[in-house]
Amino acid sequence: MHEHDVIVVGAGGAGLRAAIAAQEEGADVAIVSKLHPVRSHTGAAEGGINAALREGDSWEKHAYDTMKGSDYLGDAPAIETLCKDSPEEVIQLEHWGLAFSRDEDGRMSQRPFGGMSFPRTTYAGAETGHQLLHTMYEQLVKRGIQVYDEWYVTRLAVSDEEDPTDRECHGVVAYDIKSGGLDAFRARDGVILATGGPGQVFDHTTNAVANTGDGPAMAYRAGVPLEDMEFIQFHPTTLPSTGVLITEGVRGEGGILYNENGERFMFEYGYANNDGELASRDVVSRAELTEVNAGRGIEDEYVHLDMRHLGEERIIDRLENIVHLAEDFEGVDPLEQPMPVKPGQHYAMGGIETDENGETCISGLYAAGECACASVHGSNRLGGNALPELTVFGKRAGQHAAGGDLGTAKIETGKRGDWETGEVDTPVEPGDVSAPGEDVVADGSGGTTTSSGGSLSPEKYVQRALDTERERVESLLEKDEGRQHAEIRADVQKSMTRNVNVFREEAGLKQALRDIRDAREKYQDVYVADKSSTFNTDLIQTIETRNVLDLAEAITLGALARDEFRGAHWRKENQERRDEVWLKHTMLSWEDGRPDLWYRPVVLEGENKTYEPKVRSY
Amino acid sequence: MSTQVPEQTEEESSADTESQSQSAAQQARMEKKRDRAAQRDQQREAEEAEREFSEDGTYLLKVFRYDPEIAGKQEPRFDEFHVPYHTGMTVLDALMYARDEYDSSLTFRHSCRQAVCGSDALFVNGRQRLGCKTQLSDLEEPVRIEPLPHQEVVKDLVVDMEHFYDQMHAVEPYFQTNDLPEGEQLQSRENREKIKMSTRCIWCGACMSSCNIAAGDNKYLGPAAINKAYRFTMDEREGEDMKEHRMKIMEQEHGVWRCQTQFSCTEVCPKDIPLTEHIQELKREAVKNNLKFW
Amino acid sequence: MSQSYNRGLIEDFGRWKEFSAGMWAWIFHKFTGWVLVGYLFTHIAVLSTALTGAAAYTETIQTLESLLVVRILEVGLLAVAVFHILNGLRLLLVDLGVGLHAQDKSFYASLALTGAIVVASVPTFLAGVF
Amino acid sequence: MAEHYSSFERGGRRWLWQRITAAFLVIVLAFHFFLLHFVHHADEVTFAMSSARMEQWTYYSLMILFLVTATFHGVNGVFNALVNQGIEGTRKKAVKWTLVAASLLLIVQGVRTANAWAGITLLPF
Ligand SMILES: Cc1cc2nc3c(=O)[nH]c(=O)nc-3n(C[C@H](O)[C@H](O)[C@H](O)COP(=O)(O)OP(=O)(O)OC[C@H]3O[C@@H](n4cnc5c(N)ncnc54)[C@H](O)[C@@H]3O)c2cc1C
Ligand code: HEM
Ligand code: SF4
Ligand code: F3S
Ligand code: FES
Repeated sequence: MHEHDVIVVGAGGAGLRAAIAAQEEGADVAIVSKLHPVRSHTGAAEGGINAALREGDSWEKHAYDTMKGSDYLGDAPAIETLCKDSPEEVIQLEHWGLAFSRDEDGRMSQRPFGGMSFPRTTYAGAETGHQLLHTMYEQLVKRGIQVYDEWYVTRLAVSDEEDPTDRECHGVVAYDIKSGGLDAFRARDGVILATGGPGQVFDHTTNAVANTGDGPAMAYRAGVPLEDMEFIQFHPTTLPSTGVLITEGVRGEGGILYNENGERFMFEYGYANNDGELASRDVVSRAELTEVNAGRGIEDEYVHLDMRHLGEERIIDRLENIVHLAEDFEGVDPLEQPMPVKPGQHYAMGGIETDENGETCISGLYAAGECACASVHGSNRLGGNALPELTVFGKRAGQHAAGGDLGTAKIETGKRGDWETGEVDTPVEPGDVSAPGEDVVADGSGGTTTSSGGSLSPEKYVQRALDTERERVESLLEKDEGRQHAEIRADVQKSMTRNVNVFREEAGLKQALRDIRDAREKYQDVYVADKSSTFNTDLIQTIETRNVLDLAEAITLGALARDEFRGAHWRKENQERRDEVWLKHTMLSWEDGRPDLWYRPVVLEGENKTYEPKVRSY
Repeated sequence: MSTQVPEQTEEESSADTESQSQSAAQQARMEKKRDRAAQRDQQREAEEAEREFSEDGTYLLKVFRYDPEIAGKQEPRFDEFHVPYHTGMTVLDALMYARDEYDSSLTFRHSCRQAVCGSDALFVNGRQRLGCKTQLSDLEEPVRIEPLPHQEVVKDLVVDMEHFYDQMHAVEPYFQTNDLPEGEQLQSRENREKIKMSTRCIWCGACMSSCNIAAGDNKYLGPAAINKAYRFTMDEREGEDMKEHRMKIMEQEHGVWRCQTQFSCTEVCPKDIPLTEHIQELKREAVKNNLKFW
Repeated sequence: MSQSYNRGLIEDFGRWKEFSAGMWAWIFHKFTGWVLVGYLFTHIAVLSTALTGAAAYTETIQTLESLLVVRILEVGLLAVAVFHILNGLRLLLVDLGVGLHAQDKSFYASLALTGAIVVASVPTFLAGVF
Repeated sequence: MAEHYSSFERGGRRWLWQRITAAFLVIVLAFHFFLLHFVHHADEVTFAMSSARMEQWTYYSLMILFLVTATFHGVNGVFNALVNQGIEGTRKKAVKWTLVAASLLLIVQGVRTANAWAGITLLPF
């Protein structure tokens, strides 16, 4: 058993920042990550990181823009924390050497971004995330912080009091991918989850293969509520075969979208008569899909994004990397041919419920980054707001876990304070397929633990979690036949993309729930063909698939419950925002193997003012 | 049909009446247009034929297999997979297909699928490449896929990266300076431009694997680590004293002087970093530095 | 190469076919360099027959030069020297950071030029043996 | 980490001299080849002719310099190559001194030959 003060799970932007902060606070900290830190998906971020740094800009303006962008589903204390701390964090990154692009006068460059009233998106070329990830990893090396890389965290060691808000997290269990052993990590002061997005719930995503939402799934099953899971951002221009993102810059420079008949559909079919291709992400995504559904897509799958008319010179000057992306990942030369594009899953606004200090309702358990939901993005994230979230909340979580004093949080977590129960009509029973309490180890749903009422010592809890996990892994490896996870995962991903995509209607959402139920049943039968204990990716992916299933279900349940159109969430039955009923977060708790739906009101009271919901018109 | 004849007519007739010349010119234009249309049609047909062929077609992969524990895989071998092709398919796509459809024990590292995580540097048809950044259509069949040479194979296509990481860590790969201002630390555009390419490294290890010298000398820092050092040495924000310190690291026995300018590192780098150029610049910098003391 | 896992046949065979221009240049330069040092020592050894007297020297040289093998070896030496010089120039440019993008082309050019010079010199070198 | 570069040796000097001598050699070697194979054909070489050239002090000193640079360049090149191959410790030392001895021998022998041609008997051998 390894032992540290603070254990950080995940080594993307959020995890690295948390580890550095915890160490600066004096803690003995270690990172456990299934990928080597520099392989994390933060490296893919291109656009930039928002911070009010310049004269004429202020954190208040940034907060206002963010609240408006969230369609009034963000919590003011979290948003204000983000905007207040971000400038300091960006300067910190610069002091760590991050190679930001520079203005003539030598200061960091900033550019305008959608939904921002000031050009405050600080960037390093088209590779801000790469620079950020590597800069922070370098600081980790400098500080000699221990990294257990290629260790896959499979379970949290949490005490088992009846009420989740009484529970405590004592560590994690992880599988050493290279040599194949399970081991326990005891955390004396806290565990911080920073496992990134759940893009793999969908079959077409800009996210990495490793983004399977392990953190939210583990926290969910340990009793932490998931918040606002239905809000998924889809990016309208991704390459069909890989999901690689084609930046908005192409449309910004004048790129045109065509359907199969060569019609400029944004205008010709009236999706956005004013803005055309420049309409917001959700509008363009919906337009593209409408075209494809109406049979006007190319190969019934995608539309064309054409920039040839811009001329080679201009393209090479401003969009050179796009030429390479299209060639390398799609085999298309955009100087000669239009690029195929379609909407792809891009970002999850929801996640593990935390307060503005990064803490969840289980004490000693924290979350930061895309896997968390302190609720800064509400129902829709603005471009450039995820990277500051990583550093600001990563740092806070690290500090708090290491015992730093950040004051009492204003946001409440767990079923405390103001909340109401919810209900949703589902066609099949969601949650575990086996009856609650039944001994199902194979699917990781819990199993052998009988409640101790929270009376064990921390070491015992960690040991018990390790034992449970051993049993699970052994049973997965013991089976010699059954189904393979790849098939199950692919089915769910397909169903999610078909039914819980940009367009959501009741029938489709219900179909998705049926498909997920089906998948859960098949998963009872899952087996791992590869018996090797060396680098067994078959095993890892089989475990991941279980997490994908839980998250797919959470997303769909939220989407089914919320019958309004807010931010990224569009419902056919109710195509407008309904503030009277829906100014509240969708919460899902895992209770004895069943998702329990409830709601918590949005916090619109900021430090100095209360945000008034306004129409979001862009 | 040649377009030259009507063009000549045009020239001749321009001396004649207006109407005639116009019609001739018009004729010429129409002629050209028809030609172009015909050409386009032809091209499209050719493309379609190609696509049909390739869509039906499969690609043959020969993949290196090895597992120290599994009987039958302890002796390295090549497995063949026939993977159905679709346009835009990359080597990584093909591997994933083979794994998900045929053999779930086929093991390789991958994550981002967009050339930023550096996980899937492989030896494909005799050259270090990122699987995700290599179009199958650019390769000759059969596509031979092996783990990176000169590194210990853990299993199938997975190699041990520890040594590579050690070398990267050995060059003090982090920003350090003795004078930090309160607020922003300015940097000139030129200086940022100078280090830009060197900051692009994704730690894939392709360069190191391709370098004969690194293969022969384990202590050689290797192109990636030297490039990392370059990134900081040339960053004027660190200051002169740091630069001197960094040059000392670069000049160690197994540092820059080991490089024999073989250029293969530069050729395989998926991020197009001019590695040899950076190494050479450091050598010159070292000489300049030393001349001061000799 | 202690880090490399022994992939048996796979590792040993076929690798050389995959070498790039820069690697070949390196190998050839090494080889030619060693040949040249070797020759330098031989050369001085032969020349030092001059120490035993004028006649002995002239005698040795003329005997050697009348042998076809020696003449052919000389052509070989010329090839080796010319390549070493040309590629040496290429390396000097590389060291100065000039024309790095054309490094492979300049290697091929060195090869071609070496070939041309050697062929052109054959008559001169073989003159008088027959 | 630090042990990676604790025992360092500045290789830059040998590297630089290899380049400097190379640059010099390009010119002299070309001249040498040209003179002895193209201007005068190899089969015409006689003691007298060499002697005549060597009696000019310019040619004599150029040839001595040529000899010294070529020796240095060649031997240094060999040594660098071996170091790059990874010889270390005593083996490295042994090779180094063998090479130094060989070079000295070569230069002495070369100078003696040149002296014989030039008719110089200043040196005691
Ligand atoms: C293509 C693209 C472009 C983007 N552009 C921008 C932009 O311009 N601006 C912006 O603000 N945002 C952008 N975003 C969003 C932003 O990049 C992400 O939200 C953010 O990087 C997520 O960081 P993270 O630290 O939370 O997670 P990640 O960087 O994904 O890291 C997750 C870490 O968790 C580890 N992990 C996961 N599961 C486990 C487990 N079970 N056990 C152990 N370790 C585990 C992984 O190894 C990894 O180290 C973009 C996103 C994408 C995909
Ligand atoms: C005439 C012009 C010459 C030029 C321009 C030249 C150039 C060079 C250069 C640049 C190198 C260094 C290669 C490297 O370190 O990467 C080198 C190496 C070498 N040179 Fe020369 N050289 C010349 C003549 C000679 C002569 C006359 C000899 C023989 C005495 C010679 C023997 C060597 C040897 C042995 C090496 C080392 C090869 C190795 O790396 O193994 N060179 N030469
Ligand atoms: S320098 Fe290039 S090849 Fe080498 S590790 Fe970095 S990205 Fe890969
Ligand atoms: S391949 Fe090796 S020899 Fe130098 S130029 Fe690159 S490091
Ligand atoms: S999968 Fe990330 S670099 Fe290829």
